[in-house]
Amino acid sequence: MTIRVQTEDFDAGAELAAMRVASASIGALVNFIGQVRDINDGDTVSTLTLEHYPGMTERSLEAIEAEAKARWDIVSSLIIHRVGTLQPLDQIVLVAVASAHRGEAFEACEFIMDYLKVQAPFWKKESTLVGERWVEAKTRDNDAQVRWKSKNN
Amino acid sequence: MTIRVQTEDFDAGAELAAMRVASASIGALVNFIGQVRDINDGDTVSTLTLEHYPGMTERSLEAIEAEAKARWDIVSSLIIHRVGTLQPLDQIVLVAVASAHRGEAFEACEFIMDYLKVQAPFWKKESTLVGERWVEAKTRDNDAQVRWKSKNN
Amino acid sequence: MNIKALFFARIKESVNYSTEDIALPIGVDTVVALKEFLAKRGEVWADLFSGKQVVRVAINYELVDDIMVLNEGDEVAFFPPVTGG
Amino acid sequence: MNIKALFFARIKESVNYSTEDIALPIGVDTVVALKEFLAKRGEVWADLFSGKQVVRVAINYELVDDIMVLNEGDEVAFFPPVTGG
Repeated sequence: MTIRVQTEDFDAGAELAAMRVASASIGALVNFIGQVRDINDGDTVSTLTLEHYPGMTERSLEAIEAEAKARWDIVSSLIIHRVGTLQPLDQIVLVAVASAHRGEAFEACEFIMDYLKVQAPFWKKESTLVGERWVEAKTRDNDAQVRWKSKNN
Repeated sequence: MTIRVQTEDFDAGAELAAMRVASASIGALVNFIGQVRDINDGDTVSTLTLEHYPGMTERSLEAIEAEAKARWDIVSSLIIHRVGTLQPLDQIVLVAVASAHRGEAFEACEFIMDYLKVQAPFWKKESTLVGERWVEAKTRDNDAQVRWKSKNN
Repeated sequence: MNIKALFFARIKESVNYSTEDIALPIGVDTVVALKEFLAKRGEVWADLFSGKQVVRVAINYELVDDIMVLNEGDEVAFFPPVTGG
Repeated sequence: MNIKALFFARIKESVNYSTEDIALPIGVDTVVALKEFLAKRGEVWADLFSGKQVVRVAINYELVDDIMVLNEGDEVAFFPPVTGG
């Protein structure tokens, strides 16, 4: 259960390899890599700046990981989230879950992403040709989180 | 839409990086990495040998990828599956799906894995301390595939 | 009661600072009462805190509802819906 | 009718070879009839093809049901449930 909030880029391949070979009880490693897109809501994005709430961010991510570990039989998990100013094609986030079988890893990884999206205190501001603007929260992200409340495992 | 069936290992990090930076319309890259476990059904596994049906394997994987592309709005997908004799901690399979948003990538990646598990002509034989044995198909893999038939997207 | 207020993202830009120590009058002892108190500071504050916008609140790093009770020394953060990931 | 039969995994080991060109008698023109035909070859074949075991069939690389009709020159593969991934 590892959490890192950092301005530097990360080597997804190295992170995943280290996580995978840490235990031969791992049969499945599911992960999500998020990157900055060049167009959002129809406008060309030149930079994306991520602000966060130091202190709360880490606690929030730890709570989400702990909940995933309580719900599913997983071997390990990793969350790396970048802050600061990024450009299109830059990596934003890596969420990875390792487990014996794939079902648990898929569910836990998507669960962590869905909760991260609506609970972890990050805010995105994008710079476009029409100026700077804060990215609006999406209704679909709330919907994605809410569906876990009715799921039994 | 890329498919490779090979005896050689693969560099998951390099594959994922190439897929991700191929387009700044990609916001989400979800992938599954499978590896050989050291214990299966209670016995220590020394080697795992994968046999397949050349000719049908590629067609089967292509059909699964095509179905995923028809069901979800995805930018690209990749399936690499190894055959031959492997050892614990060796990578077996990489399935990766890139899309603008994470929901599609998660669903399509899990869909491909679930169908691969029950439709692609691979067979595993493991060598354990109690001898060689063919790995039995799991009921839960059939269940995992069947649930997609009732899902609407 | 004294609290430390923090403001983030769009809200930080609107009020034009990120941190403020506030001495609350007697009776302002819940999140909803604190929002009402802040809404009286002027137009910018009224826009933010009178209910027209969604303002999330965390007390001591935990997301809370508006009925949450405040305690001496609390760190109270105000921010718009989060957009990470 | 002539077909090419292929056997994989556990089934290949049981019958002890992987490929066989078979000239089918008249009337053996579906997968289910072919399985019955093979089951008469002896004990090993009866064990495999008389319904006690799950044997999947692909014709020309496509998974098919037992009612599928055979055609001249078909490549017919027999294998146990797959276990890749």
